Amino acid sequence: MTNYKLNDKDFKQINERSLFGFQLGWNYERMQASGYLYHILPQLRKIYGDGTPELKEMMETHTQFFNTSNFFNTIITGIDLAVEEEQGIKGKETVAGMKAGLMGSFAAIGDSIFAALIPAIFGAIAASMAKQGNPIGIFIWIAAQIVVDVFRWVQLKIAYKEGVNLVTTMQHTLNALTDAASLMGVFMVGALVATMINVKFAWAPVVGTVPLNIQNNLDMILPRILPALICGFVYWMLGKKGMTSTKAIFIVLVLAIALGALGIIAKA
Amino acid sequence: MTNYKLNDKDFKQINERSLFGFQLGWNYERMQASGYLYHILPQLRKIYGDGTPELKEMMETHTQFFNTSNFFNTIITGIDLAVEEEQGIKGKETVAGMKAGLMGSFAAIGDSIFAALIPAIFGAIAASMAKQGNPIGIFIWIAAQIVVDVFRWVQLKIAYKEGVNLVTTMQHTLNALTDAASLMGVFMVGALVATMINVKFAWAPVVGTVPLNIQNNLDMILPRILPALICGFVYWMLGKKGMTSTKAIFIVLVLAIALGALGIIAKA
Amino acid sequence: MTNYKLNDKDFKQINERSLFGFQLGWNYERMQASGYLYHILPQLRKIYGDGTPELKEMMETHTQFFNTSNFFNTIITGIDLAVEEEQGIKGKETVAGMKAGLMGSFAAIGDSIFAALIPAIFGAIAASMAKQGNPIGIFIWIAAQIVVDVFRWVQLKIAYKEGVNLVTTMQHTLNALTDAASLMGVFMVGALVATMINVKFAWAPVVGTVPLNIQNNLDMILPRILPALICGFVYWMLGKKGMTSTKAIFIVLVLAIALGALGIIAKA
Amino acid sequence: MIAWWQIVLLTLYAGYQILDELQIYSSMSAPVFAGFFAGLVMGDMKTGLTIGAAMQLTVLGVGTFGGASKIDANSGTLLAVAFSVGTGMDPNQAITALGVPVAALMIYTDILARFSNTFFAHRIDAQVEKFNYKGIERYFVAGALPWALSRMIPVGLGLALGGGVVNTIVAYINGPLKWLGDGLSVAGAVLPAVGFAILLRYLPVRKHIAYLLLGFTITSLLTTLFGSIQNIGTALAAAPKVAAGLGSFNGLSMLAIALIGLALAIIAYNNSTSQPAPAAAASTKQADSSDEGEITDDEL
Amino acid sequence: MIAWWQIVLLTLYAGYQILDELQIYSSMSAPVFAGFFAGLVMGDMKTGLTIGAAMQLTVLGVGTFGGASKIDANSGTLLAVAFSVGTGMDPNQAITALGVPVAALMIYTDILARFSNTFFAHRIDAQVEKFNYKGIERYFVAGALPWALSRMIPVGLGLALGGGVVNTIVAYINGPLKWLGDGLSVAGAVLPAVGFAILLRYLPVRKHIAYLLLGFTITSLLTTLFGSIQNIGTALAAAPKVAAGLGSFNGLSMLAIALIGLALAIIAYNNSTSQPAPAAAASTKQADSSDEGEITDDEL
Amino acid sequence: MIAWWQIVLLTLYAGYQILDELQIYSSMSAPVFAGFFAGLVMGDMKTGLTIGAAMQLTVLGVGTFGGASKIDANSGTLLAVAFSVGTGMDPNQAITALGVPVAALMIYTDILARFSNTFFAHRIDAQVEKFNYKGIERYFVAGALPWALSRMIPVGLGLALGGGVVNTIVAYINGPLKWLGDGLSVAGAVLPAVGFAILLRYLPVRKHIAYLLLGFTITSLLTTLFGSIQNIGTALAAAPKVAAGLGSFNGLSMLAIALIGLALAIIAYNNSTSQPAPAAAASTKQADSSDEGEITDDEL
Ligand SMILES: OC[C@H]1O[C@H](O)[C@@H](O)[C@@H](O)[C@@H]1O
Ligand SMILES: OC[C@H]1O[C@H](O)[C@@H](O)[C@@H](O)[C@@H]1O
Ligand SMILES: OC[C@H]1O[C@H](O)[C@@H](O)[C@@H](O)[C@@H]1O
Repeated sequence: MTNYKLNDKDFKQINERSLFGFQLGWNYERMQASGYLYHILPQLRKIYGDGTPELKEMMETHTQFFNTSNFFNTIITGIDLAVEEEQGIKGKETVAGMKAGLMGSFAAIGDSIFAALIPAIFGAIAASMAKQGNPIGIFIWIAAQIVVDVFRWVQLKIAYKEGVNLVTTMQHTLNALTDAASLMGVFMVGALVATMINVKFAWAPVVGTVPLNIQNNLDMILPRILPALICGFVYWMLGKKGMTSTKAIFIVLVLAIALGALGIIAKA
Repeated sequence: MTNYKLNDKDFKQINERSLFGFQLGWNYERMQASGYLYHILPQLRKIYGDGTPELKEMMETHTQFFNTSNFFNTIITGIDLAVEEEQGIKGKETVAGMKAGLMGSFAAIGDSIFAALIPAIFGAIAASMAKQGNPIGIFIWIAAQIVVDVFRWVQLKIAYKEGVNLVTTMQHTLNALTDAASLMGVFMVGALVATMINVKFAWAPVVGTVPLNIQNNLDMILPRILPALICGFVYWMLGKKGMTSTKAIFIVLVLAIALGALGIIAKA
Repeated sequence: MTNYKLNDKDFKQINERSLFGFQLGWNYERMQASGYLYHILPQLRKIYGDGTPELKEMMETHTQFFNTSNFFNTIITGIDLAVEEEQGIKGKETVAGMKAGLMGSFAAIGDSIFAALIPAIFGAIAASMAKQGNPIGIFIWIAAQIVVDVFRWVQLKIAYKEGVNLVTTMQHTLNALTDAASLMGVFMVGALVATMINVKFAWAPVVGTVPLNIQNNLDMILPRILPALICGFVYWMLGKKGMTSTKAIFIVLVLAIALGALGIIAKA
Repeated sequence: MIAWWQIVLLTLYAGYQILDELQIYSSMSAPVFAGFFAGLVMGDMKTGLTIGAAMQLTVLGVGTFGGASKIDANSGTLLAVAFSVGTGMDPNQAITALGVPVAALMIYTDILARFSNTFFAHRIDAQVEKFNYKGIERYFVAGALPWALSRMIPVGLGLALGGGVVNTIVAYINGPLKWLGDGLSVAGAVLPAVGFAILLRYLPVRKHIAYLLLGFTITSLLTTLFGSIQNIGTALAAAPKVAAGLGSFNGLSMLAIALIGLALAIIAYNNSTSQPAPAAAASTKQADSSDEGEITDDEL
Repeated sequence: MIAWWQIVLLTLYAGYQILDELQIYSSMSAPVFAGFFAGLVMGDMKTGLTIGAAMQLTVLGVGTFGGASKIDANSGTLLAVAFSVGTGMDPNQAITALGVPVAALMIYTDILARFSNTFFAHRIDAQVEKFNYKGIERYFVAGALPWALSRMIPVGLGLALGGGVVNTIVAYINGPLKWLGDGLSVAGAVLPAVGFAILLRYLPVRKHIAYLLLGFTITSLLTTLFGSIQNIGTALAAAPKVAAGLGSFNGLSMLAIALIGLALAIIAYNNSTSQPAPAAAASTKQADSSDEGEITDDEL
Repeated sequence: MIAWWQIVLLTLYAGYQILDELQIYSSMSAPVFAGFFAGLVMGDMKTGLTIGAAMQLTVLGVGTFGGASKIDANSGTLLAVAFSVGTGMDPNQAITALGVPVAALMIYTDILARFSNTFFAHRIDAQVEKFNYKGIERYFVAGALPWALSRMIPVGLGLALGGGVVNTIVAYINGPLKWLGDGLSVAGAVLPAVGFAILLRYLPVRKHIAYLLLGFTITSLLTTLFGSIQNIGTALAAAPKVAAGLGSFNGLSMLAIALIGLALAIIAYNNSTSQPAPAAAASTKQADSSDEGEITDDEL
């Protein structure tokens, strides 16, 4: 048991450093390591005392490789500090193991919720409104991110109090949440395909004497079937080995320019 | 074992008295007590015999406080009579306990299904048709209540036969039913909010030289968003301490008159 | 253990005979019996040897009554041959029992999926497109049947490998599949009732001085309610004892001609 | 103005409806029916339905629980319809200027009725001692009187004597207080929001928030579509050559929407009954969540 | 009238289709395909599709179960299309006046085919005794003959000789019996109701009643909307200046509706496979409920 | 052309946005915001929103995972908006001719930034040894510099010097290479398909295929309906007498669609949390299936 007990001012400081400074030092060698040290440095100094060998040892520990989702990182921080406050330098191994053990799963789940799904859903709403000249959707997204940041803010203290148990109790809810969010993501992609890919068949081969309106025939079968087919094609292409999203963008660019220039497809 | 066995004519008589006379004597002191006595009086007389001390004792028992949903009351009656018929005066404690024990839960579940949900759903349909000058919805509701009354009619005999077991077996089905009905109720409220609150923003502040059509801008974001906001506001207000529905009606009345008179909102 | 081991050429031959020749010999006396013998005759000859008494005994066994869904028959075939190949003539009782035991359930499930549901769903789509003069739906159905035939093709070998276990493991999936398919079937019938029964009330009784537009009044309550009522009436009629679908068709024919001739209903 | 036989019929109905509501609950005791009935009696069904519908929506889902008195929208409807037709008052204004205030005032006569029946309860006790079965039954059935009178007296008096007051009100809101008249119309359109909100308070809205969203969104999209088409149809009437080819266009059918809601409810019901254990857990949860929605009721 | 080569082609197809249905089931044995094929042969695909579609809907979901004979809508379609195009008979009348009666009569030739094959079964028994493998196979494949002829003979004869009768019918329903002609058209529009109702009898409709409601309600709302817009579009064609700016409007896509149904089915499938135990219980229930839907079939 | 103060503002924002994205993630670092901001700065919000929206859709769901560099659509948007407004280039062409190529090129400066920060990491190690807390913090915060400069330098240079090149491009695609200009516009309309497809690759699309179908089908039907009505409304503007009676018609609200999606998600969430055991099973399945969707990312 060390002598220092974290208080609300500490949590505030850690959260501010996390929200505004966690990834400034990101680099290929140790990724978020220096950010991790930085955002708890004042607290480490209070726990171990300035200039002590324990402090140096722990500072060195926290400059080791670290990488997780920066939307979940303070959960790890909370658990870490609860241990260090309780056990001091004796908790070093525990802390190092816990950090390495948890960072992977939080990276995966955090990225899929906060770096893929939420930006996809709100980005889609914002973009579809922006397309009609309406900036409101942009502010809706900003509002949503404020909610997210509140969430990032509160988790530190919860994690500090609950300790490692939290991880197991959270698991099920998080899974259900991710699942529901991805369901909505998939639904929205379907909706976006139906509204945001505005191309049509311009090619009208003359059969007998009348031009065949291919687009209208497709519309009769299923409205917006062409966008669905295009998106399906790109999806299939992305599954090919060695394909990257940047490559895919350029392939589609070239194909679309060609088909557009030849008058086969046109803007709807 | 008493000498009398209830027959179908008895059930018919009890049901008639229940459907047409159960709450005539309702009063603050003992609520439905006299109704309870009244609706089984002929049967009590047959079971115990006219003028016997047992009859008087049971009549006195049944004038004690009683209150439950008048859509479920004969379930309690059925169980009661099965006991009295079997055990006679020896069943007095059982009967009194059972009545007191069950009346509360049947009040809660009966009120939520028959006094809130069903009137809400069918009232909504009837009102929305009536608004267009069409009385058909009123007859649909009457038809629905006939179905409900058939249900009230049959439950007596079932309860008499199944006895107390019924309560436990019914529990799960009733819960599921209440849940489904309230789901539909919630859905319908959503639908009604979208159609039945016909107000719009009339206020069009002049920005630069052109008046800003606020209503049309809201429509672009989400049609019928104003009714949703109004209803949300009243919902929130009803959550305030000390607020009653009557108070809420008058507050909304005054606010609407004011905003209407000022030309900020108008009938759509 | 017999000396012959089935190979891919055998499976191909059995499947071809099954797909193109299983029911040619169908008759009231033994139904698919001769088809069963025919489609495995070459393999029986290889397993038991031409002209042996074992071969004759098994040929006689396989001309006994047999009847199942011709979409699932080769599952039984696969299990049968696995047993015969392993045990030879000693497996005769097993094989006869297994055939009799499984043919009933596969008839039921196979008929409901492949003879009722799939034709209903794709037939409905094809017909509704054909009604607008568009033959595309017909080709969609043909494509779907090709998928079905692939399924019929592969099941033989799977059944041969898995043996009787297959039946139990398949059960749950098949049930879920049948259930989902019938859900879709029911949904589609609802949709078809709403679009494909194009009649309206032509009768407009004069009330006071103005003719009452009954059809428009019905439309206000619920669009397409007349088709729903007609279909409900036929459904109810089909539930009557002794009613067959052919009889029902003629009753509806006569009723519709009469009501049409009287000007009560008309084509929409 | 209102004829004597109209006053009689409406007063009789006012007595009938409270007994119906207490017992058989045929829904002929609902505001929308009251409006329908009063409209027929007054010779203007449409006005009756309009006012009845608005009053119904305003008290949607307000039941009488545990003997709590509630705002009596039925009686309010009767007076609003009678005077709206009788004096030519705008129906929307009649709702807010007459229907709602009357409905609120009648809470007091309801309390009176519930009170006076205590008297009969004690008479019954006495008859029990005497084994006087007929007496028990007579005193019980007599309870119908206070109930019926608690509605018939105020409604009858209101109809007979209220004309002058109402005429004055009408004169004012069509004259010097026109702004108030306009405001009252708007208020009539807003009032259903209260009924919906009250109802939501009684329903497990958190649990079923998804269905609130679905109901609202589906309906708002469809009603916009149906409305736009009606709008176009009406506008095209100005071009007779074109309009000739058009049928008539109806608004969104609320019955259709209710059927969708019913379908969703059935699906949820089947889901929950097909899984014994977890459903039980869910139902206790629901019981909790509906508690949370409770609101203090209207004993004033 | 109908040319000899058209008779030949249609008769050959009549033989082909029953073999297809018995074996590979390519759906080229379905009434809608029969209508398509006959339409092409007769040089009027549209009429073929119209009649084929109506006949398809009339027998929707009527399969052949346990060897029961069913109404032969394919052959009925062939004759209805041929004579409708050949004699200019109204397609809707051809469905009811020709298609359905022919289809019903053909039940008897189906029974004949199933009967005569008993003969070959006994020949096969004899060949088994002689180890005559070729013989077994020959007599088995010979079963194709009764099957094919059971359709080819009536269809061929009907096409070749029926012209006179059909002409008389057409003359009557366009002349003295015009009321019958009108009635036949209406009946053609009503008949699909039978197909749908039969199908519902085979489906677990009680279990899935929610989806029946959803399918009906969603479709009826959307088809009304799409129809109204088409209606307006058509009416506006009378105003060329306005119509210039309009695109073309299509009806509701049934494929879209089917996709919605498919999505709901997938969701239900996933739900039931993700909960092993209760799903098993549910499935037995379903088996029961589908029993209940059974109807006595068409052996006449 | 572009004024110096506009260059300054856009360059400052280019620096800000990468820091925002790395840290607070306010979504002011998203392409659609970049477009909005650049539009305001350039005095043409509409063009800004158009380009921002298209770029947003193109990279929908492309996050930075495990430090992988991604196409920098924000910077691409800034240049596309600036030059589109500055030189009058068609916005759709600006997206494909400027936005996308610039965005792709900036992957390299991102890599540079991530690389150069290694330097600071080593300085921090040294300060740790010396217990120099201020030093640690200084060197950490200094990491902001490479990050910001990695965007500011290319964007600033591009804005200042790119005018000539862009003018040449514009001249060509409006002149001799008009076919290319047309093609570029079409490409701009097709590009969002890539964003959607990428996103689907990251989502458990097989598991939720039913919702993909629902989202697509519901939206395609509704957007067709709303679009048709807008279409009719626009056409009727040519007939002033009729148009007078018309309100204005809006397109389909995407927020409404999102609310439907949200409702479905909530229902699924409630289902899965109400059944402890099977849900756990389902979630592991989902983990698997999302693996399957992984794609090799953009390190080029
Ligand atoms: O709450 C139970 C019961 O209480 C009172 O008796 C009345 O309000 C009834 O309408 C109600 O059903
Ligand atoms: O019912 C099983 C089976 O019976 C008969 O053989 C035929 O009707 C087949 O089409 C059917 O599949
Ligand atoms: O994958 C975890 C993590 O890796 C890197 O640190 C960055 O790409 C972050 O955005 C990401 O959250």
